[in-house]
Amino acid sequence: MLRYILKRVGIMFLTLFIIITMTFFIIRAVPGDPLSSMARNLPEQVKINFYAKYGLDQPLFVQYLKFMKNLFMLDLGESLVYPGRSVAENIKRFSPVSARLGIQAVIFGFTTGVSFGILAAFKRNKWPDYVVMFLAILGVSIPGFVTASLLQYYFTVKIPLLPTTGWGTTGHTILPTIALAFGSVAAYARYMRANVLDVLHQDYILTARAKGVPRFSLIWRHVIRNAILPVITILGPQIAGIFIGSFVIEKIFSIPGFGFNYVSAIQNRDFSMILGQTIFFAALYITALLVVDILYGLVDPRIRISGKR
Amino acid sequence: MERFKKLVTLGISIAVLFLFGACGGEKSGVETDKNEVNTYLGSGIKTLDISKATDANASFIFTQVMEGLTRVSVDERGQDIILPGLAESWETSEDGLVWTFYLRDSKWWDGSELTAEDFVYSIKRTLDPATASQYAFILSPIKNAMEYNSGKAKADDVGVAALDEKTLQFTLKSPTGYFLDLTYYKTLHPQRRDVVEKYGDRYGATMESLIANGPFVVKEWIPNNKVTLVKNENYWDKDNVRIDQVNVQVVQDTNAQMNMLLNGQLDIAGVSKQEWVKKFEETGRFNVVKGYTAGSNYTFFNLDDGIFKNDKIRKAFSLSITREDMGDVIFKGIFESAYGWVPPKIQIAGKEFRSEVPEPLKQLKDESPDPRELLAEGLRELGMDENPENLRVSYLNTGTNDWSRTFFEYIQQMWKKTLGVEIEGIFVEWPVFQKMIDEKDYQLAGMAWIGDYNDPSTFLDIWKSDAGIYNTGFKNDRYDELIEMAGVEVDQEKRLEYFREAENILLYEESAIAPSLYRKRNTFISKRLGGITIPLFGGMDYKTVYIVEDED
Amino acid sequence: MEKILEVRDLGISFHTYAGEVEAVRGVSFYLKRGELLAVVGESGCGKTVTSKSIMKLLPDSTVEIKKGSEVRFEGRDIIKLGERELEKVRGKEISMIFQDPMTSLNPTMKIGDQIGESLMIHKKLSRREARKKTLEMLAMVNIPDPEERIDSYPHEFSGGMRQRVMIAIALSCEPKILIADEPTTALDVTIQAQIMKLIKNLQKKMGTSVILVTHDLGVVAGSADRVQVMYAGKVVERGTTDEIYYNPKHPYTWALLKSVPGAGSQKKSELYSLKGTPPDLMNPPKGCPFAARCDYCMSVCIEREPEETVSSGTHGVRCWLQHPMSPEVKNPITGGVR
Amino acid sequence: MKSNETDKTVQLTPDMFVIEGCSTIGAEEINRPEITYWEDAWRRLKKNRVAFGALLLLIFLLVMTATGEYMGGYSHEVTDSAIRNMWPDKTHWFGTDELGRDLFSRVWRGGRVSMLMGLLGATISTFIGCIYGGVAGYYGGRTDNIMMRIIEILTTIPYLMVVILISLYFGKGIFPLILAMTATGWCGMARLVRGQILQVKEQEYVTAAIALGAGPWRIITRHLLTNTLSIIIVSITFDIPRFIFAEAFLSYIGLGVQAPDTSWGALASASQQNLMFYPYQLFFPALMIALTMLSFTLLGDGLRDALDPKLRQ
Repeated sequence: MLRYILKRVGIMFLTLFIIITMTFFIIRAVPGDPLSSMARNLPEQVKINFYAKYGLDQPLFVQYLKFMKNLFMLDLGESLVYPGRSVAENIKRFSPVSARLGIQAVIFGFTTGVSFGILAAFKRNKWPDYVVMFLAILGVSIPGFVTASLLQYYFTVKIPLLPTTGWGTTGHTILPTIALAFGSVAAYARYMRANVLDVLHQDYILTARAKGVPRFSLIWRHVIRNAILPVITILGPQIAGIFIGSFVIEKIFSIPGFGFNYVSAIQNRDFSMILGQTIFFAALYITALLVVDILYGLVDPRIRISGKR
Repeated sequence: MERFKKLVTLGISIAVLFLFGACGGEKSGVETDKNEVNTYLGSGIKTLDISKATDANASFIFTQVMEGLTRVSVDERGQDIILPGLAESWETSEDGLVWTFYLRDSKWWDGSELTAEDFVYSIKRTLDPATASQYAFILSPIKNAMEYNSGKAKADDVGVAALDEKTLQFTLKSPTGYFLDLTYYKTLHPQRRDVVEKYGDRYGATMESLIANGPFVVKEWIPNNKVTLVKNENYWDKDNVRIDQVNVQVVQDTNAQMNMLLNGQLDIAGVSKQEWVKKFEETGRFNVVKGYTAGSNYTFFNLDDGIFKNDKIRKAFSLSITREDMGDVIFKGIFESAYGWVPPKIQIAGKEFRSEVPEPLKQLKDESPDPRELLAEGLRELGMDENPENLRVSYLNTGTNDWSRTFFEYIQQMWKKTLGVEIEGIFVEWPVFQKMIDEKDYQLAGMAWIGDYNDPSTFLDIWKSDAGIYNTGFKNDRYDELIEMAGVEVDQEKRLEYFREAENILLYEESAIAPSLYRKRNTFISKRLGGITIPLFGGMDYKTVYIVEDED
Repeated sequence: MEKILEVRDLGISFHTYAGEVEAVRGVSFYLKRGELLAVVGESGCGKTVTSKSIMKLLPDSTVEIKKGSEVRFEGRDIIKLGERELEKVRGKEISMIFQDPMTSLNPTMKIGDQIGESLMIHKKLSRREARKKTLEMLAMVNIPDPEERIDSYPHEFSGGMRQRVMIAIALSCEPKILIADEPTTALDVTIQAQIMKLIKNLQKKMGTSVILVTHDLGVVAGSADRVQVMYAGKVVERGTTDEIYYNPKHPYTWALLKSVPGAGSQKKSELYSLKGTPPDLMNPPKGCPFAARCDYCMSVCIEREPEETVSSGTHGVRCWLQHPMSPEVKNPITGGVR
Repeated sequence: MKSNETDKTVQLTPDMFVIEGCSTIGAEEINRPEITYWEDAWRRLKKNRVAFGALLLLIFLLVMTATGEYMGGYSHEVTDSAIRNMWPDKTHWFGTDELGRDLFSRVWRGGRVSMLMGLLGATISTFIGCIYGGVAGYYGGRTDNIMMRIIEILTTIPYLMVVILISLYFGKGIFPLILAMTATGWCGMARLVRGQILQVKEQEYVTAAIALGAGPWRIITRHLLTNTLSIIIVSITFDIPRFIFAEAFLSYIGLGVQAPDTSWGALASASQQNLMFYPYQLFFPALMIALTMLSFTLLGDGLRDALDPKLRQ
């Protein structure tokens, strides 16, 4: 197990290296540079001074080596669009915001989604099943911005319970959390329902019933544990996605999070910021997937994790 | 099953409690009794380093926390006027090249004395190539400014000097008609050498590194979230500052801004949608201030294109823009039809340019009432098929939102109806747009231009053939000559004449660009606020704002 | 011996997209305390459905238990019990072993927990007590190194071992009845014998009544007290093991016996193979369900269903050949007549 | 019981007791006709009223996207400033948009691209995802490791940048659009399938199939994928609206539908700023997306039931 994890961590760094290299060259292959964010063309001299200051006038490969060298010393550099702000500082500032929102949304979405899914499966083709399906379809066919806008209007204007936008108190997180989780509740519920139905047809459920396992324990120990695996598969990337945040939700609720920052870095061609955030996100994502793989092994002992495989 | 049902119910109720229960006791910021103003920015501030700041959000903050030599305000007629700021008075030499400003006694926020040297340092820092300021070009009227910025001259050669602690002198490259309009601009604000050097590259990026000399100081700055400004007790004119605090929230989404104006979390907001306007008017809680924003929307042609090299075709396209309808449909009746390039309220020689100079396209329209005929003529001249239905041209759009798509779909139908021409839309991201314009890989493209300072040159200079701003292929010797002459002329009346002729060439003779609308704004202000001024340049100034006492 | 279980007129139908399948049609039988009853028949004859219905394990959504069906266990009708009451019967009073040991164990639970689960539920044992008892059970079903294997997962076991675990689960609470649904079918021959021996031994030791469901009369021979043969959802012949083996009366029983090596047919080289397939129970024939495949079919067989003819106290047959009007037929097994 | 028996015996005649041997009514004939897997599935699908209704709904939607545009008598592209933002009425059944275009014809017109993209995107990503995830899960070990790392790389590289590159190198049109949509769209499905395969491949029938000499392709497609079907079907139903919205996003960078053509995703997102005042502008496109997803969900559930060997009776 330990060997397996060590090996995976090793591969993780290799993967990260490839991601960084590819991202570096892809963002340079795309038209535009940090000065594009100015929304106007600047005099030539301004551009020259700017490129010189940030070393953008050097050959691309030299820039790449310099970046990798700094990265090796754990220096992600400075933002090219937000002068004076280091990339690391930005990540440190914005990711906890997205993380808090994301964790709340995943917990909320996962628990309600999985409960709904189980409910729907056991009440298959009865009204709870239809209600869950209706919500699932609603959750996916209605774009996130609509849910968010409606929640905002009804709970901050019609019934002024909560702050409309911003960040700082628990109250600020409530509406975005619901809006963020809305779509995923549907996904969790549907996947869980399908899995539970699958598991219910398995022989070992019959064995458990023949043992006289009470309904509750049957669902909890025998059904859920076996049905939850594929849901964990979708949970993994979601957990990583937590930190990258949601552009739309963060915009509507004006949340100073990672998602909005990431998209604007890309639009502004803030090279160092894009790279830094991509590295951060990739590292988290890969780690989350590793955790999921390990979780897999814990939930399903048939999938053994060993260094050999 | 019973137990299971209970568990599910319990789970859901815990989740709901977790979400709703936690918010007890927190206030949503609707406080009307305090001596505070709640306002917003549409996006986060990039930096508060005076030399490096480029965005309107930073400008807004600087307006409140900084003061330059002058301050801009609005007179009774709604025209911008320049009031003395840190400079009590100033004088100009005969040839208009030397400007001397006499500073009043004033202090920085931390109590230290503000001197002329702070201005000199600020300007030289902005021009220093190592600073890589993106707005250095604003200082180009100052002698040797651009030379220093490009490394061809030394810092000492730059035409700015502190004659003594309280006397600041500028030497200009050429007489610049609008120089006084730069003196309130953020790039000409003073900077403190000790603070800048203490924080180095991080100056302006963090709250601690900020230093103010204006009506307010920054009390709290949470990037991308909010800025809290409080009254500066060391401001020389603090007795005229009547509010204690300005709460600035970052609110990105327009609908959210509207919601907040409606529920009282904001005191002021720009409203650009008729439906919202109606809604706010119904509440009776707001005053409306309408005004221009010193900008024009326009379409420009690639003059090297096989079709648009013909001026008649350009004129046909320009004249067939249904400006009134467009302003109504796309810009919700707020923007105004533009038959000229320089928008209203831009001043020269103490007069409004637009009221002195009739709009050139109106004349063109009177002379050629049928744009279809012009198009046919143009096509004939080019030896092409005269039937407009066989003409297909492309329109380059930027913007990655729904609005740009709606806008394009409007003009596509518009030209189909008015000229019978098929327009194909190309949508690209802004940096790609810039690249395609630079490479002249377009036929028609749409843009807006917002002026930097209160002089027609901020609109007309950019079409000089060597300006290098937009690559349209427009080159007219007389135009270039006029712009150059206006740049060195001291006599404002003469400059007005030069600009009149230049605009006439640009629109009437050549139709190199096709302006469509003058940009305007519709600001809704809570009736509890008084003393609001929204100048054309420089943004809203809270120095003069006060809370109206309950009169009813 | 008293009857511990009595099934009366059991009728079960499946409702499928295609229509109603009458899987079990009026089955009645009983089980005495301590005896081993073998239910024999081809796949699809309703024997598994019957055995599952004893514990009411059939899915509610598609299965209909016909009115008038009764499964009396110690006087109570199981059919009428609610889920809560059933939970107290299942595993504690009646337990069951299934055909496929590979899929019948929960893959994500340690086998020790799977055995201990019933102990904790029914015997209200603490975790530690349950573990102790589980170790005993593992030893009892002859699993080597119980201490070690108790924390293994099912996939770490071979088929035979898993079936031993299943038996341990089933017997852990010392149930009064054990239903073994084809417990050896999925196993290889040597293991089969071991498992059967184990079941038999444990039955003796614990005094459990066993219903052994199988398609293989060979398995039955050495272990069962009584046998009942099922065909197309009906019991066609029942009797003591000796009666079925040495004096079978139904042509279907003959066919089954002839197809078992070493039993019935003397010459091993001539293993009998029954032609055709059982009737479609979506549309059951009105006569004897076996008629279509019966070498001795008469026109009455097609027209009318035979009633049970009880020859001794224990031996009953549903066949027109038992009718006084039928011709005399030579019994291919015993060589006797009628 | 006794009397009943006597009653019957009365009618019995000796001629009924003549041994005729195996019945004239052949045993085989009584049996249901042999049905293939697919015939059976189709038969059961038809029997499933809900699923069949969903199929009809889907056909209705498809027919409407093809013809609905012409039914209201208004063009999908002609603007009319006089009738902007009109609520649904007798002439404009779905109302008009902010440029005064008839939404009824726009919604159906938009359905073409959305249906096509939703189906095509889901199909392609399901296809690639299943094969990729199947291969990775089946082979496991180093193959799996490398294949999963490739997915990680693909999903973490800034998508917008990749899309811009695609639009620069391939221009616009259906191919670059599909390429941009599916470039990373299949990764989720691949991960899902892989997870499932890991779970089922340990089962004995797989070992049996390998022992019988079945090739990897056959094992993956016949044994492993069919046993993960229910998850795949759920995933497809979620993919369809996902791709419908993805198309709308891509049209901002010039890849999606070309103006004045439209799509449900574009219509829905264009309605955002009008949501408070003209909710019907969102309602109709969202309704169509929901109906599409509903029909696929129900059809998927029906298909799952029909195809699932475990439920086959």
